[in-house]
Amino acid sequence: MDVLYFAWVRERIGMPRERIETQAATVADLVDELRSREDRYAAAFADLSALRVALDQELGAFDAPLAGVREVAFFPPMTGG
Amino acid sequence: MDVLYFAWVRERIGMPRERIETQAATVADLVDELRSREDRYAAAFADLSALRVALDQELGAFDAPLAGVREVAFFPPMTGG
Amino acid sequence: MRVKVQEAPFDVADEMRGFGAPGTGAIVTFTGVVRNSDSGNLTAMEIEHYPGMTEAALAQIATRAQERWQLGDVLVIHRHGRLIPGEQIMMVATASRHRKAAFEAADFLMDYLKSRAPFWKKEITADGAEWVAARDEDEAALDRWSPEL
Amino acid sequence: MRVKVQEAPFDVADEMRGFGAPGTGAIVTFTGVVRNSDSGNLTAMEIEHYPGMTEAALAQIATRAQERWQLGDVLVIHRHGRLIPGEQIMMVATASRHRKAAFEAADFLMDYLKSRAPFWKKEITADGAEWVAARDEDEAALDRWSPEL
Repeated sequence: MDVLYFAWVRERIGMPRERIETQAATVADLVDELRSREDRYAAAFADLSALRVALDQELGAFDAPLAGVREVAFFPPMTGG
Repeated sequence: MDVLYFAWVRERIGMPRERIETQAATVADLVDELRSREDRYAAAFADLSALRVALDQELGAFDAPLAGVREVAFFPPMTGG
Repeated sequence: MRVKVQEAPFDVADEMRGFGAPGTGAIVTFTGVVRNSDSGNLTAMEIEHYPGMTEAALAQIATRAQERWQLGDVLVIHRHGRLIPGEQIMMVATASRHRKAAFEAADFLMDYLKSRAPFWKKEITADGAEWVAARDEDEAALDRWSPEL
Repeated sequence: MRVKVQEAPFDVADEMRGFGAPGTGAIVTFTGVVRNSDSGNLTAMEIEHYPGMTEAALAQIATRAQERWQLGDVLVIHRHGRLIPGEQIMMVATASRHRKAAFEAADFLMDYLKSRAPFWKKEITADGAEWVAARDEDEAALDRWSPEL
């Protein structure tokens, strides 16, 4: 699964994307898995209310299932316009 | 006093403006005076609710006094934009 | 603030050159176009106005917008004379720091222009000519901006 | 309908050439400009985006506007990369028969662009760089269009 990071999430984790093999059932499970890896992930995912997630380029929820998903992206609330 | 007519008021009366010497105290008095002149005036002023009036180029009311006013204009509701 | 009443066409790009002010973050423009009738038989639209009062009324409406919203710039252009379908009739533009003020002020200007500036439209078709009637909903739209009058 | 995501500047006049459709009576444009900070110390604004998702999100937002209002045309352009104060960031344009639909649809597009299109702004000043925080009022603005989500 491709996992993408944008804005300060990208900066905290230190890379824009990575390939992750995971058995996580939901986005929240994936987040827990990442948090336990290293401090920089724990720092990036410290406050989920400050984060948004997209599943295959559509906004989703943290309790969404990952089955069949090929690309997950984490980022702060958007500030376009 | 200069009296101006616009749009279908102008067309019904048959001229865009005229100079009128009047003792009318209010716009409504002036309208009564004009109505009694000729049929074309009576036709133009048949329904005051379909008319607007401007006194010295500011929108006004039919009961407004004419003292000191130099220019009165009659026209239908505006359709700009 | 710039207000123009003219018979000649205008070019939006030319008019917008240099529009705004230091601090402008949002610019809204509205352009009105002569729309053909539903049956497509409109030959021309003739726009009559009240020289003198027209300029004063547009300036007054633009000034009210500036009093009500923080605007870096305001532009109003309205044409008169004979126009054909597809031609631009008029435009307004507003510049502000934030989008809400720019949108609201442009919307306000349009509502007031429609019902408070001394223009009258006449539609010319092969069947004859007819004055456009004012619409109740245009007058009602002004209530949104109450207590303005 | 036209949606563009690009690093290059755009020219509003070029983009608007031929915009509209037969029957268009009203055209509204909104242009966003990089505004300097209150202290005037902004060096640049860097805009990051999510290639692929960005185009899809803008197209989806424009489609929703077309479903909700009768629009003869819709245009959305949003830039990314490094911009300096005074540069144009983005624009939307709407064409409709009547002014109300054109205004509302442009307003709707802006509200959704702000909070639902994957762009992130970073302000660069002499003192450093800082990500722009999303504003509660931008999220709240979406409620105006409920039941859209």
